[in-house]
Amino acid sequence: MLDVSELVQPENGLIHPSIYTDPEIYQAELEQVFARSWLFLAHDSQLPKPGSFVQAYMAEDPVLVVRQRDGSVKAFLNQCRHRGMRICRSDEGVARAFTCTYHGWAYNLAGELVNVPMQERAYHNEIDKSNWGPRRVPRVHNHKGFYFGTWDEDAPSFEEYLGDMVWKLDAMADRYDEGISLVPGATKWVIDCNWKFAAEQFASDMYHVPSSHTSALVALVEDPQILAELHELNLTVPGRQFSGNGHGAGFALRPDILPSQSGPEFDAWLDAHREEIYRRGGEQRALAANGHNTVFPNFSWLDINNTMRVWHPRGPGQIEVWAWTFVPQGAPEEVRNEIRTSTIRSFSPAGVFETDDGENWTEIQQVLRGHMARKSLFNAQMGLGHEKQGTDGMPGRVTDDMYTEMAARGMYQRWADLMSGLSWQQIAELDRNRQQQEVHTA
Amino acid sequence: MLDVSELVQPENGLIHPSIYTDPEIYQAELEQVFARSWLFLAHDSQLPKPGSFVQAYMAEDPVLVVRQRDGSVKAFLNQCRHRGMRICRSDEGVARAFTCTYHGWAYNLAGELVNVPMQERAYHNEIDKSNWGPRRVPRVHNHKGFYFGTWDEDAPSFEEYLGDMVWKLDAMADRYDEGISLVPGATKWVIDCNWKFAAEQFASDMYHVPSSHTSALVALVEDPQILAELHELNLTVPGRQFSGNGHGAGFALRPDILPSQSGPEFDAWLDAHREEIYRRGGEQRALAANGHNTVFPNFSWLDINNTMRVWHPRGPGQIEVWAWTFVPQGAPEEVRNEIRTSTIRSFSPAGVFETDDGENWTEIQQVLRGHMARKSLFNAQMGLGHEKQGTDGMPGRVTDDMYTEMAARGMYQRWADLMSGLSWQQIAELDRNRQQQEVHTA
Amino acid sequence: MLDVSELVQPENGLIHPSIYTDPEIYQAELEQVFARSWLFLAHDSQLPKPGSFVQAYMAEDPVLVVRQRDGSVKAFLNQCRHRGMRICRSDEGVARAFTCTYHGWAYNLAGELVNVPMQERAYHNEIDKSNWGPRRVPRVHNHKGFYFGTWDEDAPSFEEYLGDMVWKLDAMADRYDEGISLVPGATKWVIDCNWKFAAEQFASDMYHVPSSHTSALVALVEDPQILAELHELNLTVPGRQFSGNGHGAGFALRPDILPSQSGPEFDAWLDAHREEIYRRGGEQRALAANGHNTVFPNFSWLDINNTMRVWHPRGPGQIEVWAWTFVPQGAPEEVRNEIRTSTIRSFSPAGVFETDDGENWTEIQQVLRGHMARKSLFNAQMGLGHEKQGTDGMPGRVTDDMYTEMAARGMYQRWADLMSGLSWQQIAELDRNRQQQEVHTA
Amino acid sequence: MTTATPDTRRPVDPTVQHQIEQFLYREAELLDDQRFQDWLELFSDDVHYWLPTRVTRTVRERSLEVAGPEGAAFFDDDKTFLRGRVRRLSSGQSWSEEPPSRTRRLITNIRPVELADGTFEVRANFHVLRSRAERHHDTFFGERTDLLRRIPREPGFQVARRKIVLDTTTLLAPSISIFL
Amino acid sequence: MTTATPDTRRPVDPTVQHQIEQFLYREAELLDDQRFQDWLELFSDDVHYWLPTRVTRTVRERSLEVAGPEGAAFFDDDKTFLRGRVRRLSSGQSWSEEPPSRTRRLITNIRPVELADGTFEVRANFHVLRSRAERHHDTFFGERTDLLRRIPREPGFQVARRKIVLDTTTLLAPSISIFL
Amino acid sequence: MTTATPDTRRPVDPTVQHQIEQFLYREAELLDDQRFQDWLELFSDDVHYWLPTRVTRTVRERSLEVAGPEGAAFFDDDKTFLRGRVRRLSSGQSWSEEPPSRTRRLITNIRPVELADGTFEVRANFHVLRSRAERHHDTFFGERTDLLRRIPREPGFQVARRKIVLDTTTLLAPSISIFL
Ligand code: FES
Ligand code: FES
Ligand code: FES
Ligand SMILES: [Fe+3]
Ligand SMILES: [Fe+3]
Ligand SMILES: [Fe+3]
Repeated sequence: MLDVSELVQPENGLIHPSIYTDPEIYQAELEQVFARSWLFLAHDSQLPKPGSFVQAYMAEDPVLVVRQRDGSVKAFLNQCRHRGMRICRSDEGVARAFTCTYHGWAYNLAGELVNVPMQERAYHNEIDKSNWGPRRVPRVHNHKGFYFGTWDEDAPSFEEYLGDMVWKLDAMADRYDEGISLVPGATKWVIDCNWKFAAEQFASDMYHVPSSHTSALVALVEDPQILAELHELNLTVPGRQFSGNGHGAGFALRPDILPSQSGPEFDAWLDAHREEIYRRGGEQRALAANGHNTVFPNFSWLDINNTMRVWHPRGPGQIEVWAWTFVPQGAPEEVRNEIRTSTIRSFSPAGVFETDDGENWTEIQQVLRGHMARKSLFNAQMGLGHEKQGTDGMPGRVTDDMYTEMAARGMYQRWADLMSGLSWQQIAELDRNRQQQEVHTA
Repeated sequence: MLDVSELVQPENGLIHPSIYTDPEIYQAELEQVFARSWLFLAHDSQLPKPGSFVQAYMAEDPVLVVRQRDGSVKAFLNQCRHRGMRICRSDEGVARAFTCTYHGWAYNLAGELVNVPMQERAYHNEIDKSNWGPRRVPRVHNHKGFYFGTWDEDAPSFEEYLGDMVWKLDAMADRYDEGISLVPGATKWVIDCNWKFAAEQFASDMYHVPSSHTSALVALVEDPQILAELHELNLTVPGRQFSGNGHGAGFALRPDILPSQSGPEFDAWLDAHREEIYRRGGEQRALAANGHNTVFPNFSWLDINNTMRVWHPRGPGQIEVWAWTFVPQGAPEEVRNEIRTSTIRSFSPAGVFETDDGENWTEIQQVLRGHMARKSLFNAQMGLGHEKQGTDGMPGRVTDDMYTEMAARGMYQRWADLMSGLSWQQIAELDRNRQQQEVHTA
Repeated sequence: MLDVSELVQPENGLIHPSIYTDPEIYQAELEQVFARSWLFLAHDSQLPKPGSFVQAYMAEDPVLVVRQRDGSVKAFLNQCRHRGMRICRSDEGVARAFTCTYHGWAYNLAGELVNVPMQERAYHNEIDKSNWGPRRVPRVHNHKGFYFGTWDEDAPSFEEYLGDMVWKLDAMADRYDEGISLVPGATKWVIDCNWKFAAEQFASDMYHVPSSHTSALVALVEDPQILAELHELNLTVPGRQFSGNGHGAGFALRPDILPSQSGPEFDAWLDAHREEIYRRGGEQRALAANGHNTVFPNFSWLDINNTMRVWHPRGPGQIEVWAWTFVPQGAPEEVRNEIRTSTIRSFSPAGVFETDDGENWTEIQQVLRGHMARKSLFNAQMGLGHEKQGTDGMPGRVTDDMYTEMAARGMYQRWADLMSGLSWQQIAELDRNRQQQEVHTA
Repeated sequence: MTTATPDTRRPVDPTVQHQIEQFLYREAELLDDQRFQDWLELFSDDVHYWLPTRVTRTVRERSLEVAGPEGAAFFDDDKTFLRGRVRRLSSGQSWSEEPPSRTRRLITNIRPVELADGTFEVRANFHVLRSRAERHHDTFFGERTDLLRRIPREPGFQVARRKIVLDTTTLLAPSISIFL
Repeated sequence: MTTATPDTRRPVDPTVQHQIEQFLYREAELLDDQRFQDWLELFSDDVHYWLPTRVTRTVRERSLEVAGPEGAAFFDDDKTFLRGRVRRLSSGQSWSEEPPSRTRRLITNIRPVELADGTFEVRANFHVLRSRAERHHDTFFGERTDLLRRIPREPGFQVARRKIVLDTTTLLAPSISIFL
Repeated sequence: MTTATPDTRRPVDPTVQHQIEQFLYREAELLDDQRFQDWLELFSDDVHYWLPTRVTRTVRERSLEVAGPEGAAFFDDDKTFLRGRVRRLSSGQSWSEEPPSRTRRLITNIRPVELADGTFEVRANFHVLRSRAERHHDTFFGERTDLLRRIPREPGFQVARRKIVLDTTTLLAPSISIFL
C-alpha cells in the first residue's frame, strides 16, 4: 500500500503535486479509489426500451449498461472472457443479444454467456458457460433515475456513501414531479490534465469564477454597466459550501430560483412551477440549487447551467470528459431547447465558460513536468480552521461562505483514506472522530 | 527473474492479461524470449548477389543481413560501436561496404571494422579494430533458403529448436524441386496490440475463421448458395492441430491440394506438379499444407494464402508486421502474378481477411487499459484434456481436431519456461516429462 | 542513489548506452545534475527595460526571468503556489506585474505574492503572502551579460564552477569593448534524442565534421578545387581540446581571426577591430575562438558560427533546442545582418550543418530501442592516455590535438560524480587527485 | 446532409465556382488573421451556426450517427451569440485564446450547387490545424455544408446557414475555442 | 509516375479543370458518405486500381523506391474484386468497418493533362483522415495518378486507371479498410 | 503580411487563377518529385526566400509575434544560397536527406491579387507532410505569401519573393531539410 500521508495533508491544506503525475499513484487510484467507489453509469432517459444499451466507463474499464426486459438495468464489463475482445463496439443502440465478433461467443442482455460456437466439437460440451460470462458489475443502484455502480461488494450502500450530499443531488435529480431527462447524446472530449483538478474544482472552487470566467460574461452580456454589476455581485453575494464523504458543493444564497441563466422561456416555466419545486424538497433546497457539485470521485454537475459530467481518468495526465445537458422531463420543447442551447454555449468544449477551465488544468499539468515544480506544495488553506457544520440548519458540514476550500480538503481526505487501503468501516470511524473534533475546536 | 507461474497456467488453460500489457514483462521478453530464440532474418531470394543486403529486425534490434562474396549470409547489429549510429539507413540495396555517416568508421560486408578515419592522428594507432566491429549475430542458420539467427550461444541447434515443426515448415519451404521465392518487397504495417495475440492466433486459432472472416468470403464469392456451402464446410471439415516446442499449426484434412484458393492459373500449375509435390514430402504432408503456422516466437505463415510474416514487437502494446508473399520459384509469370494478387487481396493491410484480424487485436489491447479488465483471466481451455500425439501417424503432438487451443497452451508453456529463466536443457527435460505424463493420462 | 559506476567508465573510455534511455536515470539527472548545476537563463540584450521578461527553462522547469526596476535580473519558477497554474503564458514581453489567470493571485516583478483576491472574505486575512510566492531561483549570476542560475545553495560560485573554461567563455562573451548582443528571437525545435549526445558533441567532437558535414561545404562552396582544399585542411590543421569541470571545448590553431566564415562585411569589421580584440584577452585567446564549446551540462556555442544554444532535456529521448545568434553589439547593421543570415543558413533547423547533426542523434536514439543495442558499450577512447595539461601555456587540461575525446570523458566523469550524489567538495577533491595522477602518469 | 431535392439543384459554372471559392478562402483568412469583427460581417443576421455531436453506431443505424436539432452539439449559435463570442475573443481576458492560438484552415473539395431560389448550397471539406502555447497541437477535420446568399455588395455572398460535421466522436482536443 | 510522352500532353482549360475537379470531389464525397455502390459506377470495367509498396533507398537508387507491377502492393484490384470489396463493406459483418470508420478526403493540387487519345491523366495529392471507434485515428497521404475517360453520361468521366503512391514505407495504421 | 495598399490590388479572373494554381501545383510537384534543379528555375535571380521565427505573445502584442527582417529565421536565402542548398541535396552526402524524405505538399486556399505593376501577390495555405527513414513523420503548416512575376516563357511565372509563416513557435521536427 502506498503511504500518501506525506502527499496530502488536508488538516494543513497542503497538497504534494506528485499525486497528479505519478504513474504508480495513478494505478493505485484505479484500484483503491475507482474500483471501490460508486460511479455514475447512466440515466433512465438514455435507456428508453428493453435492449437499449450504452457503453459507459468505470474509470478506464468499459462497461455495457443495458435495459433488461423486466425494466431493470444491468451492467457488465465490455470484455469477452475468451480472449478479451470488446463485446460491443457501438457507443449506444438497441440489441437483442451481444455477439463477440472474434470467435462468436454470444451473451444475452444480462451479460450471460448463452452461446459458444461448436460447443460440442470444440469444447466437448465441457465448458461451463455460467462461469465464463463477462465480469458483472455486482452492485448497480437506481437513485431517482440515476444509475450508479460499484465493483466493491464491501462498499457501503449508495445512500450511506452519498450521505448528506443527497440533499444537493436531489435538489437537481428530484426537483420536478416529472423528473428530469438528458438531452440525447453525450458530448465527449479530452483534456490533458489529472482528473482531480476537475473533480476538485466542481466540488470546492467558486473562487476561480471571477478571474477565470470574466470573458464569459462579456460574451453573455453586451452592456458594460450590467457587466460591472454582475462582476460586483460575484464578489459580494453570500454563499455556502458543503463537504462530506469526499463530496462537495458550493452555492450562492439567492432570494429566488430566478433568473435561470437559460432564458425567458425557462424562466417563465420555472415561475409557473415554483410551488411544485418548493413542495418537493423545500424552498431552502430549491434555492440552493444554483452552484457546483461533485459526488466523489468523478461525477459533477452545475445546477443552473444544467450540465452534468463524468471525469473519466485516462492516465495520470489525461481525462475524458463525458457531459450531458439535463432538462425538466415535463417541459415543452421550446423550454428544453432553450436550456439545451444555453448549456452548449456556456459549458461544452466550445462553451464560453468551459474553454477557460480546460486551459487552466492543462497548463498546470504541463508545468508539472518540471522537477522543482513537482516539489512545490500547493496551497489549499482557504477557510482552514473556519469550517462549520449545519449552517442555516443545512445537513452536514456546511460552512458559512462559498469562498473556501473546505470541500477540497474533504475530497483529498477521502482520497487519502481510500488510497491508504483503509476499510470502509475504518474510514467511517475516522470521519466521525474528525467531525467531533471539529465541533469541539469550533 | 520474474515469476510468471501465476500469470499463465497452460495446464488449466488460463491466461492473465497483464502479460499483454506490463512494460516490465515486455522488457523481460526481449531478454528471455527474443534474445534466446531463433528468429527469422531473410530468405535467399532477398539477397540475389554478393553485397545484397536487407535490414531486418530481431525484436527491436535492427540487424543488417548481408550476402557475402562467398555466397554465405552474415548478420550483424546495425549499430556503430563508436557512438551507436545506425550504420546503414536503407531498407535494402547492394553495397561494397558500410560507412557510418557520423564519424566515418567503415565496415566490410561481414561487419568487420575496416577503416577508422585519422586512425594515426586521433587514435595513435592504438585502437584494436577487431574489437570494435558491430555486434555480430553469432549463429545464423540456413534452412532451405530461410535464414534464421539467434543471439544465444547456448540455444539448441535450429533443427532441435524446430523439432517436429520441421514437417510443417518443409511442407511450405521444401514443397517444390525449384523451391520458392518471395515476391519482391515486404509489406510493413503497425498494429496496436501485443505480439502474442498475433503469434498465438497463427499457431492455434482456426476457431476464429467462421466468425471473424464471414465477410471475407462475401468479397470472394458472389453466389449466396456457394457462400452458404463454404460456411458449412468450415464448420464440418475435419482437421488436425500440431503443437511442439512452442510452435503450432492447424490444418484441414482435404482430399486434394486443389483448389489453391489463388485461381485457375495456379490450380493448373499445381495439378501439373502434383507428382513432384507428393514425391518431395509425401502426400500426407502435401495435403496438410493448407492452414496456419507459427514458429515460436514470431514467425508465421499461411500455406494456401501464400503469406509469410514476422510479428516484430514494438513495446507491449504494438507490433510491426513484415509480410511477404511466397511463390513457386519455377512457376511462370502468370502463375506467380495470380498468387501475388490473390494474396494482396486477402492478406495484406487492405486484405479482406487481414483487416478483421487486426480489428480484433487492437480492441482487445484497448480494453486492457482497464483495471478490472486486466484482472479477468482469459479462457484457453478449448480441447483441454483432449490433447493427442501422433494422430494419423503425423510427427509429434498432433491432436484429432483443428478446433482446439492445444497449440496456444503449448506456446504459452514455452513462453513461461523461457521467461522463468530456465536453461534450454531444463526446458527440454520438462517437455519430455510433460509429454510422457500426457501419454499416460491419455 | 543510483550506482552509475558500472555505466560510465571515463578512465576506460566506455559508455553504457542505457544512460541515454533509462527513465529512472533521467529523473535522477533532473535532480542530481540539472537541479545542482549552473544553467543558462538569459542574456542582457533579451531584457532591454524594467519589466522586460522572458520565459526560460531550467531543464523541464519553466522560470520567468525578469528585469527589475533597479536593473538587476531575478528569476522564479513560473508556477503559481495556489494550484500550480503557469503564472505567465507568454514567451516574452514587458510586464508591470504577473497575474495568475486561474484565481487571480498576483505577483510583482520580483515574484513576490502581492495580491490575493478576497483576502479578507476568503482567507480571513490569515494567509502570509510572503510564504506563498513562487519558488525563487536562489542564485542568479551575471557573467558579462550572461545570466546563469542554480537551484543549489551549496553549489560553488559560478566562477569556481566554470573554472578554466572561463578562458573560452570570455573569448566569446568578452571579445569586444562593446560586448555582444543576441539577434532578436530564439529559434526553438525538437529532436528525439538524449540531451547528452548534443552536449557531448559540442564539448568534444571535432572528429565528426569531415564525415557528417561534407555536404555542408558543398552548399557553401561551388568550386570543387576549393572544396577539396577545405576538406584537406580539416584533416591537417592542428588544434587543441580543453576539458575541465565537465566543460569542454575544441578549436583549430589558426594564424588569424580571419576569415570569419560569415562574409566580407564581418571580415572587414573584424580586421578593423583586431587590436581591440587582441587587447581584451590576448592574441592566443582571440585566435582560439574558432571552435565548439559546452559549459556543463547543456549550454553550448560555436565561436565562428556565432550560434549559442541550450539543450533542454525533455525526457530521456528528447531535447528542445533553444538557439540564438550572437553579434558584436557595436557592429553596424550590415555586419550584424551578414552574421545573422550566415548563421541561419548553417546552424538552424534548416541550416546546412545543423540538419545532419540531428539526423545522427535521432538515429542513435532510435536504434537504442533494441535490447542488444542497449547492451553494447560505446567507445570514447580517442586520445585516451594522451591527455595533457597546459599545452602552449593555455589554462587547465588542454591537450595537443583537437581530435580526441578527452572532453567527452571529462563530461561523463562530472556527470557520474553528480549522479552518485557526491557533494561539491568531494567532487573538487576527486578532480584534484585525478589531475595530479594524470600529471604523474604523463 | 442536404435538404433540397435533386431536380431543384443545378451545378455552377467555373466563374461562380471561382467566386464561391474565393469567398470561402476569404472567410478562412479572416479567421486565421483573427480579424473576427470582419469575419462576423460575412454572416447573415438570421444565420444558424451549428456543429452537432456524433456517435459510433452500426452501419444499419448510421442515420442516427449525427445528432439531430434536438440533440447535443458543440455549437448551436445564432448571430447574436456569435457576436458575443467575438466580443469575448476581443476582450483580452479570454484565457483559452489569450495568448491566441495559431490556426490554419485548409478548405478543399468545394462542391456548390445552385438551388431553385438562387441561393447556393456548398459542401466543402476542411482540415483546421491549431497550435497554441509552446507545443500544444489540435486538428479538426470534417465537412461543412453552407447555405450562401448573394448580396449586392462585397464580397458578394453571405453565409445564411452553416452545418459543421466533424469526422470524430470523442473530440481529441481540450476545447474548440476557435471557429470552424 | 507518368507514361505518355511530353509532346502528346496538353494542358486543360479552366472549364475542363473545373469538370475534372468536381468529378474527383464527387468521387471523394461518395466514399466519405459511404455510398459504395454509386462510387463503383465511376470506375470503368477494365479499371486497374493499384497501390504499390515503397521502401527507403538512397537517392542513387530512387527509381527502385516504389515497387513495380510484379512487386508487393497494398491494392492490386480489377473491377470484379472492387465489386467484391463493396459487397463485403455492405454485408454488415465487415468488422473492421462495422461500426464504420469516419473518413475525410482532402483532394488537392489537381494537375490534369489531356493525352493524344482524348483521355486525361490527372495527378492529384491527397490527405485522407480516418477516425474510428472511440479514439482511433489514421492518416494516409500521397499522390494519385488517374487515367480519366470521357463518358457521354453523368458525371462525364470514368476512372480507367488509378495508381496510388503513399509517402510512407511502413504503414502507421492497422489496416486500409477504406478506399483511397 | 501584405505590403501593397488596397486600391492598387485587383482580384484576378478564373483564367489567371487557374494559371497561378497550376504554377504553384507544378512547383510543389517538382519538390515532391525531388527535381530540385527544375524547381530552382521557377525562382527569379533576385528572389528572397524567407521563413521568420514566431513567438507566443498576448493579443495586444500580436504585431510582434512574427519576427521582423532583423530577427531570427529558419530560412533567409537569396538565389545563390538556394543554389547551394540544391547542390548539397544532389551530393548524395546530405545525410539528413540521404536516404531522401518522402514529402507531400497540400497547397490550398490560393488567394491571388494583381498589383499595380502587373505582378501578383499570392497568399496560399500549405500543409506539408514528410515521412523519412522507417517511421519518422513531420508536418509543417502555415501560410505562404508569394510575389509572382509574369515571364514570357513556360511556365509563365516566376517567384520573386516568398515569405513563409508557420503556425507554430517551437518547431516539432528535428530539421527542415526540405523546402516549403
Ligand atoms: S474473444 Fe470473444 S469469442 Fe473469442
Ligand atoms: S558513431 Fe559511427 S563513426 Fe562515430
Ligand atoms: S492557481 Fe494561481 S491563483 Fe489559483
Ligand atoms: Fe469554471
Ligand atoms: Fe484470421
Ligand atoms: Fe556538427
